[in-house]
Parts: sequence; structure tokens; C-alpha cells
Amino acid sequence: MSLAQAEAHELELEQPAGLWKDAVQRLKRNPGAIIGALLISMFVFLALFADVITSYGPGEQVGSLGGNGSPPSSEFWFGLDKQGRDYFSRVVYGARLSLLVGVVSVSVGLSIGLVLGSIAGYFGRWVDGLLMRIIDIMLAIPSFLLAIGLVTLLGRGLVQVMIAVGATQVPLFARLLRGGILAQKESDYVLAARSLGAPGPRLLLRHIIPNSLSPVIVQATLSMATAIIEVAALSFVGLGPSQPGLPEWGLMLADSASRLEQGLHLVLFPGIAIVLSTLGFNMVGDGLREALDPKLKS
Amino acid sequence: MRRSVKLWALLMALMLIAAACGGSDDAGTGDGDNGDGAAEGATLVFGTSADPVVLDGALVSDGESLRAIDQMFEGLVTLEPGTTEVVPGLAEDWEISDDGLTYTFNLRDGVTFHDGTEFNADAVCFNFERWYNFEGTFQNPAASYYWQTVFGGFSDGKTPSLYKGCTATDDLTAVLEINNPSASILGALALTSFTMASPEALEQYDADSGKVDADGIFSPTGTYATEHPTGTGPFMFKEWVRGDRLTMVRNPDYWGEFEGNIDELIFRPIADPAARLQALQAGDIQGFDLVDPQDYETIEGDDSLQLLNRPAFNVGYVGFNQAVKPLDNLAVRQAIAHSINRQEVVDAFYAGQGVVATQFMPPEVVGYADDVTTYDYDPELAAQILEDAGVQTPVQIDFAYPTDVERPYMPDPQANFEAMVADLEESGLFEVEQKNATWSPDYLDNVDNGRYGLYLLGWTGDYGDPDNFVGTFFQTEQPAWGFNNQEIFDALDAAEQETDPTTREQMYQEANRLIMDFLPGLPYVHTEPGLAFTANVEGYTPSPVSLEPFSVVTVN
Amino acid sequence: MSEPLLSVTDLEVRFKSRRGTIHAVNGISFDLRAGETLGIVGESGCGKSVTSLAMLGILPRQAYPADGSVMFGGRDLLRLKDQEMREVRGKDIAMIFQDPMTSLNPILTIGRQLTESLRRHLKMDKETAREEAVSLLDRVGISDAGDRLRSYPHQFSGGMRQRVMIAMAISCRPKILIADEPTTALDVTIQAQILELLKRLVSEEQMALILITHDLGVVAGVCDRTNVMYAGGFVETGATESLFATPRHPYTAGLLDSVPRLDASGKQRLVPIPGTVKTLMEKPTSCAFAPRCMYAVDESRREVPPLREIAPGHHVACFNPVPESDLPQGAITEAR
Amino acid sequence: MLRFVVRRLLQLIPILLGVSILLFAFVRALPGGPAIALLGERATEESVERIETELGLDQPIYVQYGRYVRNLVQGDLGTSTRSRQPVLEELKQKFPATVELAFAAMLFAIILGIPLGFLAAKRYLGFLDNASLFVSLIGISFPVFFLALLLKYVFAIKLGWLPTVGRVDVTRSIEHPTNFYLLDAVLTRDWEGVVDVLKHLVLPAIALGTIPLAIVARITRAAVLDVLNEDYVRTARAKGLDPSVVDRRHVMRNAMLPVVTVIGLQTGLLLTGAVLTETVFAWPGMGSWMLEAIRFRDYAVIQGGILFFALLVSLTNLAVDVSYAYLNPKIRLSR
Repeated sequence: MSLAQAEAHELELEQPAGLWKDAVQRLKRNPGAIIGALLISMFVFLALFADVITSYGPGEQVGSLGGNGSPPSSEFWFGLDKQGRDYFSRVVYGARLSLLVGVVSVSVGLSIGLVLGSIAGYFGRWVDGLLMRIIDIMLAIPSFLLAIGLVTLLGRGLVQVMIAVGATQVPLFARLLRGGILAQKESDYVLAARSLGAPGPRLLLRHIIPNSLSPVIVQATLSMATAIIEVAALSFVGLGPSQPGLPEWGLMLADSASRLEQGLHLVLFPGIAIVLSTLGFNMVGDGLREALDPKLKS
Repeated sequence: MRRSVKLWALLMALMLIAAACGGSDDAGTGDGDNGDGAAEGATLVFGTSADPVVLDGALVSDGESLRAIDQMFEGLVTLEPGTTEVVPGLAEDWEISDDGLTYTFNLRDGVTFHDGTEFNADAVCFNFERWYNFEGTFQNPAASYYWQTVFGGFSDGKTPSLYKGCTATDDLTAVLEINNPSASILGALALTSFTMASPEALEQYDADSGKVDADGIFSPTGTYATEHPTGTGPFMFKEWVRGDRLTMVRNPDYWGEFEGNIDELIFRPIADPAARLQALQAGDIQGFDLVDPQDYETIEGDDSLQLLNRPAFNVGYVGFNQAVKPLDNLAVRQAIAHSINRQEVVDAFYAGQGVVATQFMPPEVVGYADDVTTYDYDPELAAQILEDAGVQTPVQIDFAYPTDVERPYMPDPQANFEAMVADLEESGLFEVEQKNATWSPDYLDNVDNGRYGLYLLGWTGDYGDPDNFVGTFFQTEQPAWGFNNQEIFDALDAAEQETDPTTREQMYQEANRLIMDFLPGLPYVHTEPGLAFTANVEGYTPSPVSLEPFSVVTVN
Repeated sequence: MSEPLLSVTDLEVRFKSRRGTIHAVNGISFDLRAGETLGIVGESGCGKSVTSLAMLGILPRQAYPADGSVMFGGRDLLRLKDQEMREVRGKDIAMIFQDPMTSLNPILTIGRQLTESLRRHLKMDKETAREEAVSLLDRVGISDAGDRLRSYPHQFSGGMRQRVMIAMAISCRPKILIADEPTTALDVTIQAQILELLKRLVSEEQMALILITHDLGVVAGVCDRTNVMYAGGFVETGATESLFATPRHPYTAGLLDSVPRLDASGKQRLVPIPGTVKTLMEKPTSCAFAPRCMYAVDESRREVPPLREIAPGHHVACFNPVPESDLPQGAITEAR
Repeated sequence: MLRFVVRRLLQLIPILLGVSILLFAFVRALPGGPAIALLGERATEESVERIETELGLDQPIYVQYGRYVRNLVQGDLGTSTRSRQPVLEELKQKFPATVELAFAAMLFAIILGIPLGFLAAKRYLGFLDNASLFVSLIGISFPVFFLALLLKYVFAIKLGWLPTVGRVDVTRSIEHPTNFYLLDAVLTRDWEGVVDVLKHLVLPAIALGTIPLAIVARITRAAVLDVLNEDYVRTARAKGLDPSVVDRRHVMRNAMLPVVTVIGLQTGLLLTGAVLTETVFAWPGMGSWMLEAIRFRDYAVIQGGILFFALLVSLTNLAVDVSYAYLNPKIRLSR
């Protein structure tokens, strides 16, 4: 009687919890997920109350122009950048931008992916074949080059950049959902429902999709992390959103890359901000994956 | 996978030790074996922004190719180091006929090409004839840009050509004939595009051959320009690994003196400006060009580095496209000029290496007028001008700047743009619709087709002649400027034809005054582009047109 | 009677888990003589497998032998250093497991896995080990053993894999063979063949066999003596015939009643034992079977019944053993 | 097995054709063109038209595509408008640079990742396990370019131990039979050269290899944990085999199956990271080349380069499947 059996044995003894209740229970017990959730909420807080937290606007010129900005001081916690702007408020407003980018691009990728995935999964045959070939083509091209290509094509407005980053996530979500649907389609409860004459589309929307959602939710959280890094990377190679004075972490990092010697803080603060926000999403994503994984041994 | 865990760790440790101990010897690998003191046979590694395109002067117009070719080739005439004054090169002296149509060059004796063949008048005429008879993709403006700018057409006569012919009257005398007089020919011949290549090598490595694919697309196939460039210059070609490095070595039997001590000159492309500076700091390279003004302070502050500046030979300006209302109204243009604090922009983003421009030419170029109308920063005056002209304020204007580009006259377009827009909007006289696009090709495409009202642009001169500045901008009607001012067009045409230097200078000064009154745009800066070197590099003489031989440089 | 080959006294095994310590085995003792076949029978979760793993010292990470001793060849196996224990494991005491489908390494050839113990313990070189492996496969009834060595586990049926497991176990001529539910995963016809094979090999090699199973039929056919185990302890031990004929512990009787009897005449009602085995979070202080036992008396709920000899070689741990009269058709009425 | 490989290769053709069409359309849809990119401020109306006719861009689109495919089939990827070199020639230079970097990064990830994952699994829920989980999470969240910058700043600029740019010390001339500098140096027994190339490889490989390292460690840990619970490991221990033998022959060999798949997939993703690492370390590879090509609208290079990338990614995936089948006899013998 290995420990796993003992554990499973006990869980059954407590009254059987639904998948979600059980997941939440497991999440609470997972320290990583908790830390992740704290990190995310910190950044959400920063994003929502940016104007309250910071005493200067991100674009407001407070110090002298030129030079390499000034190091952190009591008044300007993160110092000033070369345009004489308060770096602390730029990093804080950067959080608002990054979360916005993350949310929008993931929802773009998610929605298109869901549509493609469900069509492919549900109709199957040549529709599935065709869509999957398209997905293969998109996956064959390294995602960053795809993003660069799309940005060059669509232009470098903030919206276009978000769409480009979102588009690179589409194959991921499409495949995940298609896999989920195919697995569900063969499962007994679907066959049973269909034998009772339940119409296909209603079946698809009411039962099949909700049940194949858990891996998609995990992926959505992880994709938030990738989206934030990808936009910063685009800015780093000079293809990020191009509104003047935009407080985008990647851009802030790229601009001060050559002045590491004296402007180290100009690189460190945005860099660490990217790492922490991405870490938050990755941790919660991991926690979710473990919590939602039905067959998980202890 | 027959390795126990311990073995994995051992392998990893070994790799790290090999890497680390390798680093124990002198960190700066650049200066190779010779240590201190003005030792003989130094090696200098120079960080360039990109690979040269090809090493054939007649077929390139990009800066990096010109820099490499300048080290290996020489023209009939050259420029006094650090200036734009024409001095003898491979030609000891020359006479120009009264009608300005014949140029007789007396060549230096005893000069040989790197492949040992003799440099003589036949070689000179061989080169000129070669350029004149270019066809196919060689006529493509991206290749033979300078021939077309200076001489116009080719032997196929599609467009008229200034070039009439070249005859070698004797071994050391070459006579060049042109169809109509042009004062800028001599200055132009100092250009890298008109440097002398060895006829023997040109033929042997079929510099002009190429293949034409099924659709008539001609692409050169010869190896002359990539593996066997052969000139008369102080350095000889050794090896070129694209993307990695271009290596040149000292020409043992160079005809002139070779003041420096560089035996091996290496150009290494580092595209990212930040990476270039870091490589210099770490000693992996000993110098690089196109220093970002933001880094001037860093370099000057570091005593192991030094900053050199080229005399200003460019102009940064805000273009006004008069095809876009209301920019056709002079009063509006004047008000804009008075509302932009050009001094603050130059002080902030040019780290003291820039000076506010008053006209579309730098001071060093002949024809510069000291007494042109100037437009000092005076928002009240601007308001007054608009009021007198009965112009409704705030005036709606659109203003554009290019992204991801760095030019000597505009190292950080976004910073300049933001400061200027702030000035315009603070004056309360203008409402600015901000636009931007990627420099190449979208931004330039939009400017050339007059899609922007106000736009940030500039120009770096090719050779020390006013025609190469104001001539290029305003001698003909262009969509970018959107105006048709015959008086200016005629003044510039006449000035270009004038051969007498003093009258020519007065004519260009008059033209500049005319231009600045008409105010087709607002010049705001001349910069002295920066180069950075390690402290142990001496003798490098920055030149306005970037014609800088490394043969005079010493590395201690 | 010869000196016992193996004698286990008061063996206790516990598991560390998030909810505290689980007492899987609570003090069992038994001896084993050469050539003897001992059956350990009980429902799943009663700790029988854990006992075998404890004896070999291959308990899972969270489990640990809390008390008692396992004397073998004059040494207490529980106190041996792992290096010494590895000399015993697979050489003197070998083990076969329940599910042949997963007990063989899927990516190694049968030959490789067979010769492993030979080369480790008997320091055989490759060639002799191969020949020995071929003869072992013959002995366990696998035809054309020669080229079978190069094939992989997934190319064998369940039964054949169990035969390979047996060949591996006996390869070093162990003194004791422990078989943990060897036939449970097989279908009935194969089960009989495997049991026959085991009986033949045990007698040929004069090995002692501990057969762990929940299937009374298997025990009846193979074992000389049988110990019935419940909730980590023996409740009844003795010769198999007398145990089957006169089960004195209510649990053993209950087990026998819940097994269809071939010789039963007419309609026969199978009586399941009500309730389930409760996980023991602390050492039992009373008869663990009491809550499910209709013979339970007050004492059963206060003290742990010791094993008492109630007939020659027949012990029972019960304060109110099933009286002779009720056997064998002692109907246990519905739980009250 | 061969049939399996051939079938997969045949499947590649439609995908690569699809990629080539996508690329062709994408490139033509890009605003602006190569002409202006080349001429910069010097572009004039006619000069732009002149270049475009030169490049045949004024011909109808299907003609251009016909030419493109015809050349492609003959292995002619066209000429770069920027360097006037045939794309194939440049590919010979750029491709080995990126592959060498990707390979070094992957080697770094494997050499550290597998033992780390293995140790974490063995000390399940112990300190090392939690620590390695946390470190690998940070590894995954660290943007490549930020790490590259920090590594370069600390080890190259501040400590000066390692070079900041390029693949080899410029003053050293290494013959380049294969353009894989490490291989070239070894082939020509230029041991000093080997050390020098290694020194140039260390920082970029670590920067690029950190994310794969984190992923390999996590997958190895999960795989080893699964295998440790398998019955055949218990059988091996019951045979009295030494723990190292059990770990190596039984645990690791089985755990490698899922790890190999991940390593394969990671190599594909590495090419993305390469673009960033190459920019920071001025590494003359495909990544920086693609970036420049897109900026200069160098059509032939964009099409040829990305198509080659796609081919590379598909071949790595195929190699992964083949090695998985080879490692797992169940699949190998059933084909």
C-alpha cells in the first residue's frame, strides 16, 4: 500500500469535491502558486493605481535633459533617465502597459486559437487537415521572427504590436483546444448525449469546450508571461510599440543598454520588473497545471 | 547515456576551467603580442557598423565600403587631411584648359599597384572608360551613384554624360575631356568612387562580368570586388570573412610615406552601437565610428578612451512641405521657425558636439553666407507674425520623425522630435499631429512623396562643394519640399556652371540668402560626428568627408 | 525440525505522510524453514506486501522499519548497512512481483535483465551468463530461449513475462523466494501454470517460499503453512489444512465464507464481511477486527488479543474464537 | 524505420511550400521596398524606379512568384540586394554561426539540466528539490536579452575574463573548411584557437541556454520522479544492484525518453532566442541577419533565410521523433 494509495484513500474519505473546488484546495497548499499570485497582484495594484503611487507623470520632464540620467536618490527612488524623467514612475506605468499588452495579446491569441481549434477539432476530416497544416506552417517559423514580420507588416502602433504578439500564440491555443476536443469527442458522456439526440453545436458549446478548457487556462496564464517578454524583446531590437515617450520596459532597457557603465540602474530596474512579472505568471501557471491535472499522483 | 552523475559534473567543470583559464592571459586580446611603447608592427581592430557591400569603389555609395576602399585605393587627387581642400594624389599636378573642358594630369612616377603592375596613364584611362561603359545592374543608382551624380550618363547615351573621353598622351600624362564646364569635377575626383584600380586585376578577376537570370536580372559574379581588390593604397587586401572581419595588411612598397605603425588593420562589423562601446571598453576593439552623442560623456570621462570629432560637414533640418497647407504661407513657416528652441535641442542631445545651424550648409563649405536671415527662438514674435498675417491660431500642422535610425546629424530622432513638439505646443500657436515610421524604407518613402508636412531629416556632404548641399536640395522641384521657386532654381543653376572660384562663392552666398528668406525648411544643427579610440591610438585625423587613412595612425 | 532459515520477530513498519504516521505493520513474527512454503493472506491494504519489502530493505522512501528484527543467517537484515544488504538481496533472498507487465524494464532486452544478477552476484562473464540465462529460460518453460534473449518485454505475453521474472529471481539459487501476488494480474489458466512452475522449482531447488496473496484458493493449493493478516498483524496462523478445516478466528472464517466452494451443494449464499479496513493512524490498542466482528466481546475492544496456541501448531489472536460447533458452515448472520 | 522517415520528409514538402508562399506574400505586402532602403536620403523618384525594374519588382506578381519557385527548385535563393551576394553564399557563413551557438547553448542546458533535474527528483521535496524548482522558474522568466546584457557587463566588461563580441579573436586566422569555428579549430589542431572560440562561446551560450536549462531540469525531474515509482525500478533494487547501476541503467535510460523530446522542441525555440543573443554579442548569425534583412526589405534574404529556419525547425522535430523511436524499442520494432 504505497503512500499514494493511502493519500488517495483519504481524499476519497472526505466528501468528493468537484474538479474546481479540488483545484482551489490544491492551489492553496502550493507555496509557489501563492507567491506567484502575490507577485501578480502587486503588479496589478501598481498598474491600477499608478497615478496615485507615483508623484510624476511617466513623460513629465523633471530633471535636466541629456547626459546619462541621474542615479537613484531619496527624491527619485529609481533616479532619472536621459530625458530627465522620473524612472520610478516610468517603471510603474510600464506595469500598466505590460499587463495591458499581456491581456490583450493573450485574448487575441486565445480567441482566434479557440475558434480555429474548435472548428478543426469538431468538424475533423479535411477541415481539420487543412487547419492543422496552416498551424504547422505557423509553427515552422520561429515565433519571434513571426512577430517581427507581423510588426513590420502591420506597423508599430501599440495595438498592432499586441495583435502581432497575440498571433504568435494562436497555434499553441488552437492545438491545445483541438486536442482537448478530440479527447472529449470520443468520451462516453458525449457519445451518450449524442445518442439521446443532443444537437452537435449545443453539445460542443455546453459540454465539450468547457471540459477541454483546463489546459487552455493553464496555457493562457503562461502565455501572459511570454507576451510580456516578447513585447520587451521586440522593443529591444527596435521593433516595439513606437509612440514617443512610451514607458515600455523593453524599450527602457534597450535605450540604456550601451550606458551600462554609469546608467546601470536604467537597465536593472526595467529588467527586474520584467523578470518579476513574468515569474508571477509562470508560478501561477505551474500551480494551475498541477492543480487541474486530474491524474496527478501526490 | 553511460555516464554517472559525477561524470556530468566533471565534464562541466572541465569546460568552465578551460574557458576561464583561457581568459587569464591579457584580457585585451586586441593588441595581440606587442605590449607597450610605440612598438613596430601594431594591429588595430576598428569596429564598423556593418560589412562593406563590395570593395570596388565605382560600385558602392555606403559609408562602410568607402571607409575600407579608402585604405587600399587612391585617386588622381585627394583632400588635405582634415579639410576639403583638393591636393595632389596620384597626379603630381594638373592644368585645366581655359574653356574648362580639358583636364591634363601629370602622374607620379614609380607607383605600382598591389599586384606589382605599373600605375600609368593607360591605367587611368582604363578606369575612366570602364566606368563610362557600365551597363546592366552596374547602372543601378545604388551602385554607381557618384558617377551618375558627377558625370550623369554612360556610354549607352540614355542620359547625357559630362564625360567625353580620356587619352594617355604619354606614359605619365592623362588628358580628361568633358562636354561642358563644371567647377565641382576636381573636388569630385577626390571621391573614393574615382580611385584607381589595377586594370590587370580588373580583367583577371572579371570585375565587370555577371549573370543574367531568366528574367533579365543581372547579378555580378566576378571575385574582384570580394576577394581581389587591387589598388595603390598604403594597405593591401588580405582576407574578408563576411560578418566576421575584413583584414588588410601594410603595403610594403607603398610609394608615399607611411607615418603610422599599423601592420595589420582589421575592420570588424558590430551592428549594435551599445555592443560597439562595450567592445571598446573591454579592449576587444581599439576604435569605432558613429559614436552616439549620449556616450560622449562616458568616453570623455574614461581616461583609457579618447573621443575625436570630425569637423561639421552635415546639416540636420526640419523640412517644410509647402504642398501641405498652411505651410505654403511664409508667415506660418516663419512662426514655426521662431517657436522652436533649437539651442536647447542641440545642447540636450548633441552633448556639446553640435552647433545651431543658420542655413542649409556647414560653415566649412565655400559659399557659406554669414549674413543670412536668422530666426531666433521668440514665441511672442511668432504670435505677432501670425496675427499680422491674419492666420487663425492654433495652426493645425503634422510633424513626423523616423524610428530606429541613427544619423550623425540626428543621433536620437525621437528625443529631438519630442523636445520640438513640446516647444511648438507650449507656444500655444500650433496643434501638432504626431506621426512616425521606420526610417527605411517607409519614412524616406513618405518624405520623398510629400506625404508629411513637417519632417525631421538631414544630409551629410559627399565632397566639399556647395552644389552637393543646396544644389541637391533646391536646384529642382521636389515633392519633399513641395515648392516651385524659379528664382532659386536659376540662381543655383548659374552658380554650378560658374568656373571662377570667387564669383562662384558670391553666387552661392546670394543663393543661401535667398533660400533662408524663402525658408523652405528650418536647418537646426551641424554636428561634429564623434569617433572613439582607446587612449593608446595616436595620429588619427578626422576629416569632414570621413576620408581618413589609417596609414598615419600609431598604436602604442 | 531444523534451525529456522529466517525468523521475523515483532516487525513494525510505519509510513511518514502529511497527515501523520501510518502504522502499516504492527508487530508480526514468524519463522521460515528451508524448503517450507509459507502463505501470508489478507485483504489488500493489510500490510502484507509492506512486510516483504521491509524484509528485503526496499521500502518506498516514506516508509521505515520502526521496530523488530529479521534474523537471517545469524544477522538482523534490518540493521545491515545497505552495502551488506545488497549482497543478500537477489542472491540469498529473491522476490517476484505482482504485475509482470510493468515489472520488467521496457527498454532493456530480456537477456540483459536476466544476466544482471548473475554478473552482479556470481561475477559471471558475459558468455557464461548468457548460457546460464538460456538454461534458466528453459527451466521456466520458455521455448527457443536462445533468440528470446534479444527480444524486449513488450514482445512477451503476461504469463511469459512472469516466467522471466521467476527465472530472474532463481538465477542465483536464492535460499528464500518471496512471491508478492505473483498470479493476481494473470488470467486463471495461466495462474495455474505459474503456480505449478513455482511449486516445481521450490522443491527442485529446496528453496523456502513466502507466497503473499489475497486469494485463498492459491494458498490452499501451494502453501504448507498460512498466516492470516489483518490491519498490520497476524490474526491466525497454522497448517493450511487445519486452518481451512477449522478456522477459529472470525475473520478467517468470514474470508472462507466469502469464497465460493466447489463442493457446496445447491444454492450457496456468499456472505461478504461488512465494513472496510480503517487506516491506522496510531498503534492499535484493541482488536482491529472488533468493529466488524459479531463475536466481538468487551475485552476485544479494550486489549490487543495476543496469538495463543489453541491447537498444535495452530495459533489465533482472538478473545472469543469461533467455537468448534459452528464450523465449517458457520453462518455469520447479518450484521446487527 | 526508414519508411517512417521518408513519409515524414514527404510531409515536409507541403509545409515548406506553404511557408514559401506565406513568405512570398508577406514580403510583397511589406510597405516600402528595397530601393529606398538602399539609397537612404539619396533616393529620388527615378532612382527608385530604376532599381525596382532592375530587380524585376515591376513585373506582375505571379511572374515574380513563378521565377521565385523556379529558382528555388534549382537551389538558387536569389541575391541579397544589400550585399549583392547570392543568399546561399551568405547562408554558408551565417547558418553555421547560429547552429554552433544553438548547439553550445543546448549542450550547456543538457550538461547542467539533466543532473540538476535528476538530483532534484532523488531528493524529492527536499531543500535541493524546492531550490531547483524555484531557480528553474526564475530561469524561465528571465528574458534572454537582459541576461545577455548582465553576463556581458559582469564577465566581459567589468572582469574582462571573456570577450564581449564576435565568434573568434580577430587577430587569429582560422581556416574555415566548415564555418563551424569550434570544429574548424579542432580539425586544424589549432588548440589555442579552440580555447579562443570556446571563450567567445561561453557567455552567449549561457545567455541563450538558460531557459532551455530550466526546462530540461524540470522535465528531467518530472520524468525521473515518474520512473522512480515504476515497478521495474523496484525489481532492479530487489535484485540487489548497486544504486548507481539502478539509476543509470534503469532510471535514467527510461527518463531520457520524454527529455529527448523536450530537447528537440527546445532547439526549435532556441532559434528565436538567437536573434536576441546575437544582437547583444554581435554574433554574425542568422538571427541578426534576418533582423537586418527585414529592416532593409532584402526580399531574397528574408525569403531564403526564414525558409531555411523553417526547414531547420522541421528537421529538428523529425530528428527528435526518430531518436525517440530509436530509444523506445516499443515504437522502433512496431514500425
